[in-house]
Amino acid sequence: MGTSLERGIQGFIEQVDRPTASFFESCVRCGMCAHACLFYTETGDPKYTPIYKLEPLRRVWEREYTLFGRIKKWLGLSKPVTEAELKEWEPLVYDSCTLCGRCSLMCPVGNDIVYMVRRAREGMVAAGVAPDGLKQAATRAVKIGSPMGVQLPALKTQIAKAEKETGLAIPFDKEGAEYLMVLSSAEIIEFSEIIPAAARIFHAAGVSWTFSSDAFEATNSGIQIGSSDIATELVSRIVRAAERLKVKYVISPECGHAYTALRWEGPNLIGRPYPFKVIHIVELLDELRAAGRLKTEGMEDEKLTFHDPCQLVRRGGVVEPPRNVLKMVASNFVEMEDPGTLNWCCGGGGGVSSNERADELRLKVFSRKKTQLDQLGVRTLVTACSNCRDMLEDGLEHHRMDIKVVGLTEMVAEHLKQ
Amino acid sequence: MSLRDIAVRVEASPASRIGGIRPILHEIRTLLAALIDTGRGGSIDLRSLPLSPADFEALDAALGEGEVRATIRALGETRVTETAIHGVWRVTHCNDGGEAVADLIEVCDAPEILKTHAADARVGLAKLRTRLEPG
Amino acid sequence: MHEPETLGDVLAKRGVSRRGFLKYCATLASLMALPPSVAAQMADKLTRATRQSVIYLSFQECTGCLESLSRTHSPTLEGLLFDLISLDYQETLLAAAGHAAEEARANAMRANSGKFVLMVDGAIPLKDGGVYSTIAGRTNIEILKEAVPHAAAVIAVGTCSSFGGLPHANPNPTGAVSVGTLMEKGLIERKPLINVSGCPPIPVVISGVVAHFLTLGTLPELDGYGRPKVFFGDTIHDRCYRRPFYDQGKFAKTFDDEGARNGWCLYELGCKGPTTYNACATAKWNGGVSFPIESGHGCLGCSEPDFWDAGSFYAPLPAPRAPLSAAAGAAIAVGVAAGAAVGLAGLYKRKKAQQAHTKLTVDDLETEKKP
Amino acid sequence: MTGVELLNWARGPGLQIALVVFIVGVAIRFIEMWLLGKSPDFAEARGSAAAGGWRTLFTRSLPMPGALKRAPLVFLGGYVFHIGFFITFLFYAPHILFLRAVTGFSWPALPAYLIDVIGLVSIAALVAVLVHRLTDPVRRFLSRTGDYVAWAATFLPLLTGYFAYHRLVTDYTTMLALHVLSFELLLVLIPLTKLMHTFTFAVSRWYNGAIAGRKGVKV
Repeated sequence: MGTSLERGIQGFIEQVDRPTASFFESCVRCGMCAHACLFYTETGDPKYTPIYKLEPLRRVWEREYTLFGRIKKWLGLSKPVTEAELKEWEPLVYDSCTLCGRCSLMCPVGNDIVYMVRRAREGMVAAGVAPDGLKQAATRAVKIGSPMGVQLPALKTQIAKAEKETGLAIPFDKEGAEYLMVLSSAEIIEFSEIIPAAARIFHAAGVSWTFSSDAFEATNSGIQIGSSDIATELVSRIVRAAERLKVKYVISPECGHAYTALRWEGPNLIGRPYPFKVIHIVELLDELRAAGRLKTEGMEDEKLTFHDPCQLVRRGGVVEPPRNVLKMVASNFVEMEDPGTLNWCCGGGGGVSSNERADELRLKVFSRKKTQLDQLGVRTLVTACSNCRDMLEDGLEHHRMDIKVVGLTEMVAEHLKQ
Repeated sequence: MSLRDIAVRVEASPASRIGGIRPILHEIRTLLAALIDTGRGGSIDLRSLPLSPADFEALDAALGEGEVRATIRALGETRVTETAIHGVWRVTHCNDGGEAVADLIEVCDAPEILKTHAADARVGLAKLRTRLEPG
Repeated sequence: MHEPETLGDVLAKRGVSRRGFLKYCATLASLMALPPSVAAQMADKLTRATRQSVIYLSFQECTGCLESLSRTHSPTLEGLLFDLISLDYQETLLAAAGHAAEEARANAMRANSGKFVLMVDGAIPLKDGGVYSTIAGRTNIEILKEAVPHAAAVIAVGTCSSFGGLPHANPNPTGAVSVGTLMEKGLIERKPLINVSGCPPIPVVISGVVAHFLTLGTLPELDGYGRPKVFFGDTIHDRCYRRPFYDQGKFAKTFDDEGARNGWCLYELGCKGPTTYNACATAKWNGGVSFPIESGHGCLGCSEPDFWDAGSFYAPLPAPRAPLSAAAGAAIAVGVAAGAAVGLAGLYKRKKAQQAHTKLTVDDLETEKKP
Repeated sequence: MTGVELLNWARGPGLQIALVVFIVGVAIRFIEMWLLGKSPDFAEARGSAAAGGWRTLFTRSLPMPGALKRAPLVFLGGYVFHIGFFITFLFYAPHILFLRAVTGFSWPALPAYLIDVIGLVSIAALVAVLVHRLTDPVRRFLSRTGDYVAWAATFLPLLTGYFAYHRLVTDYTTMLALHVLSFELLLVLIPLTKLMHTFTFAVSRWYNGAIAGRKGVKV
């Protein structure tokens, strides 16, 4: 049936709930959210003020759900949202918002602005107004199985390589395993070191785990483009596989939005609680550490810092585990300015890095991360999100900075006690 | 009988002190200095100031009682007293019920009201002439 | 008809010495907030002036104003008002009655046409042709229409003639209005008008206005309500000896508490001093003995328009004039009902949108064709 | 209309009308928002939503670290006028008498001279906030007519109150009437403008904290 403006407006109407209404009611247009958003701080352009990105949704809410808005609509004093306006807002909703949620921390009246951006995207995508890059990624994810077009044979090749490298057997489709491991496509293609790293760590710690041939892709383009329908389809694959294999846990890999999709949105998308738990790999590492099952030797002595992935800390609540784990293997770990829940986004989250149109902008606003890194003068940057890692590498290269980006799991694996 | 004859007296409670007399004393000082320098003093209308009974008592205590005390009987009593500060007079006009209707501080050699007016003197002269006429 | 007598002559005949008159002028100066030094000049001018002819008309009133003016026994300071003026007609005080009294008024008006001051006491009813107050079969408005054109100036004595007062109070059954309103409506000729409001007005304010007229030959400067500024320039609150307690936040909470005994501010007990312009706090009453606040009762605001309709005398100034609970209760009911209606309509709308929702698939997502 | 007539109207019918519009308007806006509800969250909670909600309800009064430096005027101006407005509104003796007459509750007042100073400081803060709104790119970009209306509705009671207290501009009675009327204008405009945040801020802060609290994030 295709997309249409009408479908988009209906999408907005479906999305308005009490929190959304209270946020719109409370906004005093103080503009503080601008100062929390790197797209404003790094460009100085007021149109990037987070709350402004929600104008179409706000207008639909006002016209459809408030008495005064309905009276204004009835008297012809307010205009309906047009397709042209949605197109005008498309770059604001998709290109200049990484769903990082920093604005939600700043707002004095307590508006969770990113909660609304996520909802606004539902209407935008239903109206067909979304970046081509994201549409294509979503299409590939649904039709091929991965937004980057990675298929099972590719994973099997990487697994075989890892088995050879580590000399360990990597379990596949093993029913009754405790943990189901899923990956982001970037981890299959670019950052495949994670596979042998995980294998070594889990072997050493005696973790019972498996991959599934039905569900190995953790990323969720549906969440990024803002379509619950597509997101449900993608998350259901993992849920079905986990239920079939009867695992107790699904391990969310080093990927920020995959964690949000799997851990926080998934049960609501399928409309019921999971019969298993979702745990981020860094959380698992920290649990193993606390249980004394993770033993390391040697330390990275070089000064290094940790980049907090937004979806992991601010929107996910995983703040301490990466630090606990990192301190096991790094003697000179320093915090960036504004660490933890206050972190600044790399600039590539929320689908921005899948959207070619936003390339220039995301590299421009990387200046925030550059400033933070310049203050520290580190040579190594650790993170726990392959999307961040991708973006960080792009940004560092663009700004000609000589800093190496490392995945946390990988670093831990290198220091595993033999 | 007037209100003053009633034995009940309103006592000025210390709690009703407003504390506005210092500025008045400063103004009196200025006026007295002017009287010495220029021969012209001045008056202060106490009723135009918001003073509580306690303030009036405090003011009287601060100025003290001096050498002159005069009573004028014209349309009720008027009490004229020099305070312990020479040249500073209290003039209190009362109606014939004995109630104060105007309360002034005059800084001068002698308050105007004590002096005999030429018109009244002429009336007096006429009276005296009548009395000296043989009859 | 008599030769114009100077005020000095009248005083001398009554055995009032210059000292006495000086004293009177000192009292007036004090009341009019003039510097004490002008008393002597005033005394000089007044002794040479002739007495002012006054015609005094009483309409819808209680005679309280006249009581106030004539309260004290002559010869007293206040009584000197009657020496300043030649009261050529005042129904209540007049020895004559009936036709003789009416004739006296006509004579006085003829004799002093264009020169007399017309004092009006009481409001004038207009409803039903003004039948609610008549004298000798003539309505107040008729009498006033006849008298005003011959007057040099009109003094509205008391709140009723100044602002309508008690007769004008809600629901105003007689359609009572003030002299000023009649002039504004063009029902009587416009003449210089001075409102000496108060229920009753302070007598010396009247003598002050007359003395001003006689010494300076002009009417005093008036405020926005046509009241002489010298007496109505400040609020009771501004000149109140209890004002410092207001500033310190010391208030009597009941009429017999510690605060009341200590003479603290009566604001919380309903004193209308802050919005009432009058000279009570300085001129005082009963020959300067006291005024309401000094006697422990708040100001009623009697010299202000609509004072009778301004809510309870004992409700503090900031309190609403009427209880709000009924209106608030109704508003809550209406608000909740309307809010629920809009809210449920919103829920229905969202449900309909959700029901009409068709699953979005990637096939729906057309990417733009690059040229 | 004279000052006293205006005051009598303001203290009588004016107040009734303003109060009715205020209550009806606030009830409608609050209930229409409330009834929209929130769907249940099936994701396993890591922390307590309620604890997070309550926490954020209060802690959000403090600026996010670093925010003071980025937008000092918005924060300081905002603090000063909010606190100043509520102190003058709640702790000036005549206001307490009004509130006592309306609600039946009363509490001790602050000295008038202190209220005077606080009022003046609040007026200055509001002026600064307006100037900032007119000159700062972000604030100017976001502002709509309603923002200026709401500003004026907040400013006028403070200004007329200050004028009345100091007997400025016109006679006290008229200024007092204007003060009461400006307060009534404020009451009427609360449900018609963003001033509604007076009530809804608690809901939005609560949800912000609850959404995060459920995930074990302190915001």
